[in-house]
Amino acid sequence: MSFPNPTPRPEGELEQLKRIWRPPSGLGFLTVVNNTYIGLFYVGAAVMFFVLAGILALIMRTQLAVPDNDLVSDGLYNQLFTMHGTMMMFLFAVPAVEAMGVYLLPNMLAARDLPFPRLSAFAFWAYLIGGSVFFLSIFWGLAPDGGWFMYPPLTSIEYSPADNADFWLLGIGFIEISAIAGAIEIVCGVLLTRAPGMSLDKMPVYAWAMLVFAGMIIFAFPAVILATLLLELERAFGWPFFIPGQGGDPLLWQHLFWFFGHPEVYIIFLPAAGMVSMIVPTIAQKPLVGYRLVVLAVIGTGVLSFGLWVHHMFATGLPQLSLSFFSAASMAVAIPSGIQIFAWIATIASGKVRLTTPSLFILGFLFIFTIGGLTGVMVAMVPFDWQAHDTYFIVAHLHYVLIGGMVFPLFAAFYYWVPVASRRALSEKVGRWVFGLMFVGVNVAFFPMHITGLIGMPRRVSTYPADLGWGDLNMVSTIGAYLIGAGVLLFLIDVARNFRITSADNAGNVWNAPTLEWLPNDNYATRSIPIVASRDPLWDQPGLAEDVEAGRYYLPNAPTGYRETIVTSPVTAEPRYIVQIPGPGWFHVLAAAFTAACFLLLTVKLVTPAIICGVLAVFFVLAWAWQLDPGPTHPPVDIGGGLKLPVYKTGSGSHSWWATICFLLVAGTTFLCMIFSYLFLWLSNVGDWPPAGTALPALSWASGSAALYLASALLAWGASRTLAAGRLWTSQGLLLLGALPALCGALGVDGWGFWQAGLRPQDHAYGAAVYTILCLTGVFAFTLAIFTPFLTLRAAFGRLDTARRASFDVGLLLFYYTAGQALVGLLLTHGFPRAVG
Amino acid sequence: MTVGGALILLLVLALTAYALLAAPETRGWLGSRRTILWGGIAFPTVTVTALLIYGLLVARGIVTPAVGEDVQRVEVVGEQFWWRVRYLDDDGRVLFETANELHLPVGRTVELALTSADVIHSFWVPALAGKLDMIPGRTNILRLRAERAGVYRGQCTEFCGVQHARMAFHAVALEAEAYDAWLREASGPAVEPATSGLREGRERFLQLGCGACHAVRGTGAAGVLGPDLTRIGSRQSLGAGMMPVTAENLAAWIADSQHLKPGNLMPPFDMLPDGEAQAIARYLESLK
Amino acid sequence: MRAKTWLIAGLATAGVVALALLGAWGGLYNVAASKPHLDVTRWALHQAMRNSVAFHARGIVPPPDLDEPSRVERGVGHYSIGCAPCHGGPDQAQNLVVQHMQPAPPTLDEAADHWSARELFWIVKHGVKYTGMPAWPANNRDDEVWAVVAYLRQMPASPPPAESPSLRMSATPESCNGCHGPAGGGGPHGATPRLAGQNEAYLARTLRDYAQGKRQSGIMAPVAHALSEAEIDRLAAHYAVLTPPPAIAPATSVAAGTRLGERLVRAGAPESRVPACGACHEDGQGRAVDPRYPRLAGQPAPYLTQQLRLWRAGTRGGGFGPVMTAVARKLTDEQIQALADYYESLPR
Amino acid sequence: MTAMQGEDATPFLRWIGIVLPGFLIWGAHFGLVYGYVAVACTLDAGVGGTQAAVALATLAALLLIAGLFWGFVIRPGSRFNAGPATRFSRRLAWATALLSGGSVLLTALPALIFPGCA
Repeated sequence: MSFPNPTPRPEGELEQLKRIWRPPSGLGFLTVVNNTYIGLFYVGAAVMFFVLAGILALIMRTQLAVPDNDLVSDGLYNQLFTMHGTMMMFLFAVPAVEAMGVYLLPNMLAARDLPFPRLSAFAFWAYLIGGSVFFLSIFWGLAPDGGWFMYPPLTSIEYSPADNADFWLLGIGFIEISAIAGAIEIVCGVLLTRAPGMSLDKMPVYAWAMLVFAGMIIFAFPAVILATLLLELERAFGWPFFIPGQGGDPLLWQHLFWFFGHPEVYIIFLPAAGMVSMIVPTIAQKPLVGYRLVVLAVIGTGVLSFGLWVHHMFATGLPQLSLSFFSAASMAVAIPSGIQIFAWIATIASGKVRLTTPSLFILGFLFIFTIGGLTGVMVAMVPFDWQAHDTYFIVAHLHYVLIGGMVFPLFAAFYYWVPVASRRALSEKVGRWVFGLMFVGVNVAFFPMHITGLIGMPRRVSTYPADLGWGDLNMVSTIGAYLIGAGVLLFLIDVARNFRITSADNAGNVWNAPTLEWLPNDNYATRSIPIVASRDPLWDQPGLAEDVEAGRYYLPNAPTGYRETIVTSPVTAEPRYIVQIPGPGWFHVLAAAFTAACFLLLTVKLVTPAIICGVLAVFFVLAWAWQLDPGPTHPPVDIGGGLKLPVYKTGSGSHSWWATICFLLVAGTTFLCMIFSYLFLWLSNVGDWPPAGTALPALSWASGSAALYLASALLAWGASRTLAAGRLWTSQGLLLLGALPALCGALGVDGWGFWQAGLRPQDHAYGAAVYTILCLTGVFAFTLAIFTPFLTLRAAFGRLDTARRASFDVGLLLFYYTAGQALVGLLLTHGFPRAVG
Repeated sequence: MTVGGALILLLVLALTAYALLAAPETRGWLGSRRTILWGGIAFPTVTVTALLIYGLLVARGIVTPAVGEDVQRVEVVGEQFWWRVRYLDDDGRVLFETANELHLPVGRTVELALTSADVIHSFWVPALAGKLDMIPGRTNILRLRAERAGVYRGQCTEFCGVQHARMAFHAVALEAEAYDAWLREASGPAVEPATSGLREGRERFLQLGCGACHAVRGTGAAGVLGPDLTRIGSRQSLGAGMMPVTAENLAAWIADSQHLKPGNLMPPFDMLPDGEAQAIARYLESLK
Repeated sequence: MRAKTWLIAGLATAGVVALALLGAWGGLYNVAASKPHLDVTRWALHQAMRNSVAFHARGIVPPPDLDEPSRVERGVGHYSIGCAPCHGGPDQAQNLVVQHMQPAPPTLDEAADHWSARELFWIVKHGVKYTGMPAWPANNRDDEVWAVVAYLRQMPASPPPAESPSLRMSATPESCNGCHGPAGGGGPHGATPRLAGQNEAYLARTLRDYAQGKRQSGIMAPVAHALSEAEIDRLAAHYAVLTPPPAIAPATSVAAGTRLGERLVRAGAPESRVPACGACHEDGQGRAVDPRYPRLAGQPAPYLTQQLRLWRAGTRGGGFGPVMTAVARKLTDEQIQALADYYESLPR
Repeated sequence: MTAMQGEDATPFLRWIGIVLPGFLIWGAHFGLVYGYVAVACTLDAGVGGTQAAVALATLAALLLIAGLFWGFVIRPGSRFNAGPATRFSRRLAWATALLSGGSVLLTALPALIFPGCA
């Protein structure tokens, strides 16, 4: 076999690699961006929140152990269960799987790091700071107490006048932003930084799962972001989206929340299933049976799970036919899950499984998750759900699904992958105890709840009367909960005893696993980046580890002298260019801290300090962005095998373009959800839309505004053309003095049209919806009002020219998108009422 | 369905155990794509489709109203944290109002119009029917039918605030004759106090302004904010399912319901001198 | 060398501190009030006080209708008994004994020229340490503090009403009438409740609530605190039998509001969970009121609005306080005004 | 030096175009029938036509899925067929077509049993 770099590597090359990728020391360690460190911190923080939320659960279980207990007050109990659910979902489950992705993906794809390491560091810090303060709110009695689902009107200002609900809305809204940042990172990482040769059909199932996971975040989270925005607008400014007397509808929240909330379950499950699909072949020492079908199942689950949201709303009195569509979709999604389960069984059958701790957790997962899946099919049946809904049966079901489907695979993954990150593996002996306690605990805690629910115990009750006979079952559940707690405690002890973080001398490929994360690695990841020819390269390509370590493959060095990795094409994984990756820095850390501070200060209504923090956050984001887009600093470099790659790329092949497109998909989905909300509110006010006494502005306002939006897009296009033609300052003039004023003017004309027609957002849900649509465009106009002068500044400092235009292209896409979104908005707000009225 | 689920679980477990433990030669057939095609695709497709059709048929049976049946119509309004119950005549006019208790005739369909005065609640009598949400601004229709006489417990199943756990009620199913008798009694005014002590209790009740929130038909107390008390002495429970209706419990409730059920809307009357709350409580307890 | 410098500086500082402590602790400092402060000391202390007040008073927002007559009227009453003894007043020379305080309390004729409204508010509410100026006796009655400020801004242009020279803390009806009007019939601007014809049980309990701190007021609490049980009963009995003056005729401009008030009194506002006031108080149709409840008919609107606002804010305690707090919580400003206007217009 | 020209996003979008349209059509069909029922039941109109409307939408969705797959995946001269459609992608495309077609049918099933807006 001929290698790209067959000759021995020169002296000093390895030292250079080490130096470039070394994390800073001392206080500067806070600025570290290497995925191996950020990923571990991220996992660690997620486990911390898991433990904290688990402690809250133990307090609840203690309260419920006996009837008529008064260990905690009703009010505190409500905070406890709200925080338990919220933290497990938003502070543990999603961040944990995202964190595992940040840690594992680059190694698994043989990239040196993710393409935007500072973005994942930003996501981590924002999450850690925001999440910690959010948790601490319970010590001030300020923790949210409206349930993790936060249904208005209970969470509206009238029934929750204190700041508790705002902690949820702003705190969680903020953590969602962090999750989306991570998702964009993962999409770009999986699609663009795979090892050469790792075409889509050779990609590890885990990478598929993470790709679908990230895609689902991009399409699901906007719904809940919009929902939190609407509820906060209602609470803070009285825009009545959910108040029935003023044209609002409490069910709008439920649609938006569950349009996020159901995919959320699969967002949590898919990465875990992806891990299982990695671990099962290793423990069986055979390739995964039915790779293609599993990939199909992963994609299929991702898509079909968007058609299930109403199955959380079967008891809301929607038409039976509407409910049935969702019942059908809920059944359909069982098929992809069946595919995966039988693929794992088949793989196990094809090999010989050793009962190590990871295997035990996998088997425990199969058992628990299957029960959860079967009860899931049961509650997907509408008549059954009318009985089971909002009872302990559901509590049992969802814990079987989430603990079985996510926690057990995660623990399997911990035991399985720790040797990559640690000098020592975790203890097999202790691991069996951990598994035993958790497995028995889960079943003792949650199985009786099926019965407790079926005999009538509702969820979310702080206590229950003695004469109903629910006491014994609850006591059993409480004992089970403590068993789980003991298992987790034992795990933490095991981690403390055996986990020794390392970048170089890790425990190695102890399981004889087939994928690339088991290659010898260091802070720079693998010494050289292999060419992949199979799905299980370490099994099918003998000697791969030695050859990689000897630098015989691509990019065994750092030819530009910076951190860099190979960008490959998304489908076939052919090397395209070398991307220079930013290293450690303070700006993203400060940006995260001030963004978190801004949101949290807003929560407690300290508006002035919040604005100051917000301005500082924007400043640090810009300072961070200033250092990005390095331009073609270096002539094309030879990475081996005569392959000369450029070190910079713009246009639709570049990683910044992909990231921007992902971001615009988030924005577009948010806007689509707003269109849905507008139409939904119309449906609640049929015949009164706009409400009596409200006039629509004359069409001339709409046409004037539309003309200006079009002009702004055209001027931006002109700016791009002139920049390509080398006329930098003409281009800047067109953008800053043409496109931007046109955009802001268009927005102003549109908004003023409604305002002078007498429409006010506080009067009726109609006005609130119209102005929110305007605001969603306003957010982009505001962003561009900051970003366009920023581009001009770059141009003035020689950081923007005909060749170095990646940041310009980002601005250009934003202009196009904003104009497009605004035009759709115009059509809706001016056209729809005329069409129906 | 549960049995079916258990069978499927056993099947999966048996296959897993077989895959794990059987000799490599015998289990080899399982380790192929065929397993996925049959077990993971064909089998779920068939069972799920069958189950869906079955579920839809069951649901159709529940939601389709029986044509031409003489139904009793009742409006139930969820409030933080109790139930307002209004019996309606055939034209939808309110006959009378009561609280935290639903009487229904055995063998006859009762059509409940469910709505809410504040936040979202959910109406559920496990023994009689599935649950249905009570959503402000909407009215949901639930049809109930008790086949046997008896008292059935119900409870709010949508989290509705601090006292969600203590928002229960009772559905009392009566045979046709008993039901008609109850309906006649319940729609009339409250009983007159029989003794001077009870008359004194009524006097205190009215003078202290209890009628600002509560109604006792026939006395001038016509408040609409709190539960109607016209026949509170005959009810199954006090405080929406919390405790039996006795004079002691009523007195304790009057003196400090915020201690018994924090967050309900009734202010405490702990400033009343000894005996006064008891007098009112005895009067209320006599309202049967 | 450097270490030595530090050492010397440290020892010197320690020595100065020790001397200062010795001076104060050892009794060397003379605290006699007979000797005035040195001029420079007085200037420094005064500046420090001024700056402290200015600093702490920032962000206090006066009510928009600060100079409203009924508010001034309430301030007058308290000034006469609470402030004038030390500060003197427009018609009352400063007490000679007080003038020997150190520092001596200033006269307040020109207080409003030297201090802004929010600074006056801060001083009246919090007092000034080391000067003898006390803090306001009730910590949640900013409305009373503003009343005093409102009056201070009028001084000396509008002197207290004619009765004021007789105002002394005493257990005679004359003393009460200083604020509550001739024969307990209320002041000209409706700042205070009319006592004449009020329920005896209610009057006696209210005075006891003030005296025991169950109901907070910097104005009434000191008065009630000085009364004996017998005096309380005597005063209550005295006012209960007086004939109240005729109802204050409703102005035509508030007639619409009065109709809203009538509706609230008879039926409440069930949609916003406001019960009918008339279930406990007068309902305009001759309902007899429980003697422990106050009679509201004919009470001045400014007084009633003020009380309802206190109830709504949750700072008005006393007898049936929890009940009324629960009732008033949901009232809007418009409803409060309408109720007050309606009750004012009702004949006793 | 000018920006490097190289492979842009087109091949991946084409790949998406082969693998995902079945699901996208399922999504469109789902949204359509759900939206139709929601609007029709709120407006109290067109209840009788529900079955026909759902049937029509289902037929259209199935035809569209079949048509797209014939055009993009099976038809020998298809531009997509020549592109990144390896054996893997083509098989995946087949499977998604079947899964989404089945899901469309399952979604339509309730309309057979519930004629209206009960």
